[in-house]
Amino acid sequence: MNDSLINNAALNSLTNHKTPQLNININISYQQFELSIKQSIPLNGITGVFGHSASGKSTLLRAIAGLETTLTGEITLVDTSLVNSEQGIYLKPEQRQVGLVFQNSRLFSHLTVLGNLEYAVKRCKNSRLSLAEVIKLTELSALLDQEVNQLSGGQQQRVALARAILAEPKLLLLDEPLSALDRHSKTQLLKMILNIQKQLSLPMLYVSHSLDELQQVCDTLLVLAQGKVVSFGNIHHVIHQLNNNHECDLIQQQTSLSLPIKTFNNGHGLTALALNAQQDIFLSCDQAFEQQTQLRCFILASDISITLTEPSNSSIVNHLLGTIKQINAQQNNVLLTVICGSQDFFVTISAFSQQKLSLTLRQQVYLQFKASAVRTFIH
Amino acid sequence: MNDSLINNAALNSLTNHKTPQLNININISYQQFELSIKQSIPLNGITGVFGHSASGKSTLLRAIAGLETTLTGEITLVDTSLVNSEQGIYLKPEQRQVGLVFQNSRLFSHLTVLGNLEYAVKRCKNSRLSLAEVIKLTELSALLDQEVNQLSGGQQQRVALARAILAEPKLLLLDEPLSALDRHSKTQLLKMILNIQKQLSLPMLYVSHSLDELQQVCDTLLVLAQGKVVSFGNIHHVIHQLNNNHECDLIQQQTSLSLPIKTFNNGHGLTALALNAQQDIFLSCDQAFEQQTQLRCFILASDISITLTEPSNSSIVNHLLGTIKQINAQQNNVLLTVICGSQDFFVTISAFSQQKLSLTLRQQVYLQFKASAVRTFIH
Amino acid sequence: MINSDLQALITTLEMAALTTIILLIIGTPLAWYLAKMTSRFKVIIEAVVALPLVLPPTVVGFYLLIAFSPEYLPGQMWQQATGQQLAFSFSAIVIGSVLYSLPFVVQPLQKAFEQLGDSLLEAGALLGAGPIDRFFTIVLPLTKASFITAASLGFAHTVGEFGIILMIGGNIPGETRVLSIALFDHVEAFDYARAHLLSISLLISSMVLLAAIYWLNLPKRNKPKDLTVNTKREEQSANE
Amino acid sequence: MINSDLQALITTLEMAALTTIILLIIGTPLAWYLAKMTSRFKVIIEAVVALPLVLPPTVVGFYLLIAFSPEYLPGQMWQQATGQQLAFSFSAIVIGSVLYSLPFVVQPLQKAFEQLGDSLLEAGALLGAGPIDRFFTIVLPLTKASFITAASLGFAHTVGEFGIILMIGGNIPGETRVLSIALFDHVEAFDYARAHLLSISLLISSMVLLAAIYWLNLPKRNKPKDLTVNTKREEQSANE
Amino acid sequence: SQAQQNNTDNSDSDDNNTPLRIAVAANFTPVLKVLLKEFSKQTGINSQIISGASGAMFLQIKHGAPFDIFLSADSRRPKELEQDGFARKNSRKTYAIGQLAFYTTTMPSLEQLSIDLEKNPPQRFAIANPDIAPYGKAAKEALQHLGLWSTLQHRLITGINIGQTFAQLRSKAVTRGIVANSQLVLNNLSGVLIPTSYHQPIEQQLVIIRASKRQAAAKSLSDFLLSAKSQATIVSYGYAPTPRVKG
Ligand SMILES: Nc1ncnc2c1ncn2[C@@H]1O[C@H](COP(=O)(O)OP(=O)(O)OP(=O)(O)O)[C@@H](O)[C@H]1O
Ligand SMILES: Nc1ncnc2c1ncn2[C@@H]1O[C@H](COP(=O)(O)OP(=O)(O)OP(=O)(O)O)[C@@H](O)[C@H]1O
Ligand SMILES: [Mg+2]
Ligand SMILES: [Mg+2]
Repeated sequence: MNDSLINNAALNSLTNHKTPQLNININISYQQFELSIKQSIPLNGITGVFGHSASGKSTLLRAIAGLETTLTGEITLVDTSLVNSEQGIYLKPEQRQVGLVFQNSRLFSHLTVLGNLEYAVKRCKNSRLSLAEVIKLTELSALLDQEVNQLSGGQQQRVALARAILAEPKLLLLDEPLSALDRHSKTQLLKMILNIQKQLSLPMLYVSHSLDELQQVCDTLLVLAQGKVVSFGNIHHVIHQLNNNHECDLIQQQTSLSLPIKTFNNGHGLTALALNAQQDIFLSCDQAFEQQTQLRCFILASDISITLTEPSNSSIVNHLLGTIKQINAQQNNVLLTVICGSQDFFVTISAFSQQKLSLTLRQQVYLQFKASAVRTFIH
Repeated sequence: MNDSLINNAALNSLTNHKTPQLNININISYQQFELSIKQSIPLNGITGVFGHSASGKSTLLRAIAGLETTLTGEITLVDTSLVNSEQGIYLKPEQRQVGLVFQNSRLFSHLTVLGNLEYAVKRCKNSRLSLAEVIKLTELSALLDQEVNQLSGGQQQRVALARAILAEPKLLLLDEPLSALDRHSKTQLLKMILNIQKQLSLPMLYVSHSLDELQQVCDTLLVLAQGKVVSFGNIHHVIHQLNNNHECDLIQQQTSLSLPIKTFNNGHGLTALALNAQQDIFLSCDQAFEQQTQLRCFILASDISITLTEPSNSSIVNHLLGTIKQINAQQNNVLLTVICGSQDFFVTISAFSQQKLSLTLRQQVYLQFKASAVRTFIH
Repeated sequence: MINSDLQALITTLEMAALTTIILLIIGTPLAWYLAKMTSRFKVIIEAVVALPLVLPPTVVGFYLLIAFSPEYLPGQMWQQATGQQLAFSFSAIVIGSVLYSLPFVVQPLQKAFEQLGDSLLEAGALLGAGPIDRFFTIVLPLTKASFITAASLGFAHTVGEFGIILMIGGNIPGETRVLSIALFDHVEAFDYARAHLLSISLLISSMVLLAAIYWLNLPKRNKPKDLTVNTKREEQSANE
Repeated sequence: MINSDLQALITTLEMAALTTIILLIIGTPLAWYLAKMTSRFKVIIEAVVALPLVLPPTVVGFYLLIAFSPEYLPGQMWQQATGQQLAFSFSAIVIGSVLYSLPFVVQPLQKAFEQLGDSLLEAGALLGAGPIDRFFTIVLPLTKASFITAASLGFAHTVGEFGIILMIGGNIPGETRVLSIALFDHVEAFDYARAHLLSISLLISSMVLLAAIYWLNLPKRNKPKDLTVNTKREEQSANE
Repeated sequence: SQAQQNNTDNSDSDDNNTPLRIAVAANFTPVLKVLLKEFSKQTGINSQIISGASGAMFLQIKHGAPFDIFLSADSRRPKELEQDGFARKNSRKTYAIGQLAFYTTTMPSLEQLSIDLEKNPPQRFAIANPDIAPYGKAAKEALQHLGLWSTLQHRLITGINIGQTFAQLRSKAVTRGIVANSQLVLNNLSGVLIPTSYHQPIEQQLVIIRASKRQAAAKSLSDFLLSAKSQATIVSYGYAPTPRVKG
């Protein structure tokens, strides 16, 4: 599923047949804004929701959770019809078993931190998670007795996240759950979210403005603009589509990959990922990789450079031979799409370099990037 | 002031004599947390406040604004004593002329967006800013009549920011004002904040978890950890210090620079920055640079590679000759400090490459990085 | 004599306590409904609830007495259902007090519910809490102060009520003779010494009671609790 | 005859309106103080404010009558200050009503202020708004509903009040004879036809009044406003 | 205490602009209204009725209420006012004597009624409060006289005054009781009279308030009420005839 080689169509046909799905076909009208979404989302991992501010991300999550009462259309979660305005079905939020971490944390101010967590635990039907474990993972042990309105912004987000997870819903909706956190906490909590997703096979929808975060945890990406779906599918494909979308200032152009780990540590502190039978990609080794067989990573288009001859005497460990598939002149830059094996790589070079090197379509070039240019958010 | 060549001591002596200052010497004790800060902050630009979640950033801002009533010590803004617990002085928040954009936006729910903005305008003594102008810059024109609790998270932040700016305080405190916004809006608003800072010579304290944001707008950086100041001074120096701080997982290692623009567009879509008399740094040209003479930029240590011979045939435009000043082995990486002219550059290479190239102290090497590796948040 | 005052005190407390409980039971859902209802019809209900305030108690009492008498429908129905006459019974003064004190309970609660907003209720629903659960675990603790206000206004007003109770209760010792009537009797009978004594003891005891209620309602500060993380749940998962 | 009822109505409206205004003026700062005060002393003040509720109105009236008579200090001081007797004057019934209705105004306001929280007030202060400014531009609009509740409870209770006013006012036509007393008189004088008529007209007019108040207080929805960005401020800056 | 000592007898300084303020017990108000028409025709004196509970008005007079004459429902309060110096000496007169009646629609005679009450006593029986209301006290005495007290004692509904007792009966919530005959007459209701000999007479007395500035007018009203013609009218409204008219 996570293999970037599977194309969009394949993904869709696969999900239609086997994976349980969240089917959305809804319409919500506000005075100045209309949300109109028709989309089936496979429920087998984390689906990212991405888009400009005010594109309707929170509204979509609220609709799924049952908090938007003015919607028309239908939402079906696996076999359960959550809403069907034609049949007059409208399942109450508390009956949907859908969790939501709000953009503002919405903690119960009359309870302590522990009280907030226990509120979820008491109403949870499965109890597959240990309260103590979640408290440890969210680093809340020292705060259990504190009043929630004395917490810092980031602490509040951690409590809200822990509380939502402890309810063990069938579907968890996360609305920018880590926006008030520092890099370190973000990394830790992303790991936790991933672990819990796997442990409970709990599908999630994850709203974030940070593509780095989404990149790291999502299998599928839904991109919204002005209340409409502009792109949906395998996260790598969607990102590569966005690379070529000039108007849309949403992302930094990049190559997004999920690759199998070939060697965890080659003895020189590098991890090798198998790009294809012949070619590997190297990146700095990290303890966190040890438990994984597959790795998500991305390489910013601006981090890759082009040489015409195989480089030597350089600290750069990655050089891949590829063929230029597309040349796309932008203002002062040129976006190249270079195909290595069957994987597209996106490279931006300066217009100046393009002039100097006068690259042409179907020309063979070496892609060159540092081990550290292969980024994972978790590290 | 913004010249990275000025060292910390020089900065301090400069600010002590001429620049108006915010003098803080306070102590706040909570059950589980103690904030204890003694620091003079020059009031001539934007000072960043950086640190882990719960390090006391919001508490510091609240203390300056007059919302922490339990503090002891003193705070002096230019010549005005805001608090002096020994002399029993405690200026009320409304008399301090200090603005604060809260981490949660705190809009007046009984007023529309316009009502919120006008609330500030009516109480503002100077009226040097145009309401219409600020509305345009924060892109709120379409939202003026909306109820504030119908706004999206990002829209709320924009209103809160606009409102605080319209009050035209003597000192503006910003607590993660852009955390709920997408890249595009962030960029726009950072530009606005910078413009307004200059236009009104309004000093600001800017709390953020994003070093990229701070890098772009701050002259000075204050780093907090567990309620104490761990680092303070010129932002480039502070970041370079943090590079070598291994325990602290706060930042990505990087070289942080402020350089004069030599050529805006060299005809090939590149802008040249003068690193020193002999050496230039090139980056992709952007319209926004045209109005500036000086540019803030940073180069991630992972984006720079080392070659022993001058590279050719490469799309990489920047190659600087430098001398290795320091070699710092980390887990699977090596952090090199390379001096070019008088500027330190930070480079991480894999332990593998270090083995291959066997670099030694005082060795001459070429630093190699792409034009696009020279990053500015505003682009 | 003192005995009769004691009996009046007991009747008063029984009546006021029962009335307050009924007021909370009726008033809470009514206030909730009024707070969350958006129809224009709400205005009418609000006005009807507030009406007993506007008429003098003796007049309200007169109309209630008519309604409670076995000649008219409500009184008849009561008599058929319970076999007893409604007018001049303890039940009658409780019902009268409930009607008369209803606005004092409904209005503070309604405003409290309105000010509460939806955000925490939404959060509760998404953690699986149904409406009743949400009411007791979110609404009630967050509006506790308003419940105490409502209950103490209702209780105090019932204790002090006089005109209605006198009219529909008929001053029957041990059944409907309450303290306010006893107090009035003492004044009318020129027994000022006893009236003063009774007033002062009523004042002091009410003051103590009210102070106790408000004291209970003071926000507690920094009350350390035991760490109770080691729940059954943890043991369960340890066994997995 | 009908004339005399009309006069009573006018006296009632004057008294209730004046009382409500005084109640708001006194009650608002008192409620604010109680809401923001943290000392244990607060409990006592809260209990004292609630006390008039506990005693039957006729008894409160009895004590007030004594206090207002020229023989005792408050009545004496009033007489020295104004040259007129306090008891049996319009001023007396207004003062009595204020004391008696105070808890209905203070308590809803106090709870509203408590529930309001500090965060918006802090935001206001940092935009340069002083305490009075904050009160009128933040507290008042956000607790408007509670002010309306407080005022309407106070007003209605004053209109319906009877025992105290009868005692300290003396039922003097054109001065202290209010509608509730007139109504009581009709019942007492077996003039049931007129009593019914007066009750019904009082009910209907109160209902209309209350409905109008509550209707004013309904949240407005989607009321489009003119864009008023083009303020003086903009012209100013255009000239710069 | 002689509270009003320095208030001299100011009968000569009548202020004709303010009406004569008559404080009257509520049960006598309807009759007074009828009589006042004749009074104002005779004397041209403009008057104002302030009707209420005798107890409340008594307290008010003691605390300076601006009344000129007080028509109480009993004799105890006027006596006390006279003793304490609030009423003009020798102005106390009995203007009416209350007549009790059983409120019943079915029973033709007192004997039958008494037997019936004895044999199957009603669940509730209404009288005015014997401790505070003169009609209540008289009702209690009458019941004792008839030997019904012990039967009815624990079935009593007591009203604050006779007016409330009548209201309670009119509401039909209680069907039997003792009221003032004048109430029955005024409302065209039938009842069974109770001989005045069964109880101490219910003397309704009046006094002229000493602080009044309308002494002369008050005196003429007092005289008017005690005139034979007025007394006849009063009796026609259901009061017992006064045995002798005190000068
Ligand atoms: N109740 C409402 N009434 C009117 N308009 C609304 C309402 N709720 C949301 N909107 C509008 O819908 C649009 C989408 O809002 P939404 O909160 O879904 O955005 P978002 O994608 O979550 O943005 P952000 O990233 O800034 O949080 C906004 O323009 C907002 O003003
Ligand atoms: N009123 C209070 N009572 C007790 N503890 C408090 C109070 N306010 C803040 N704290 C504690 O002080 C510490 C610092 O909080 P602060 O809000 O300043 O952090 P911060 O640096 O702004 O964090 P974040 O980035 O998460 O917003 C936290 O541990 C918090 O729990
Ligand atoms: Mg949102
Ligand atoms: Mg903070």
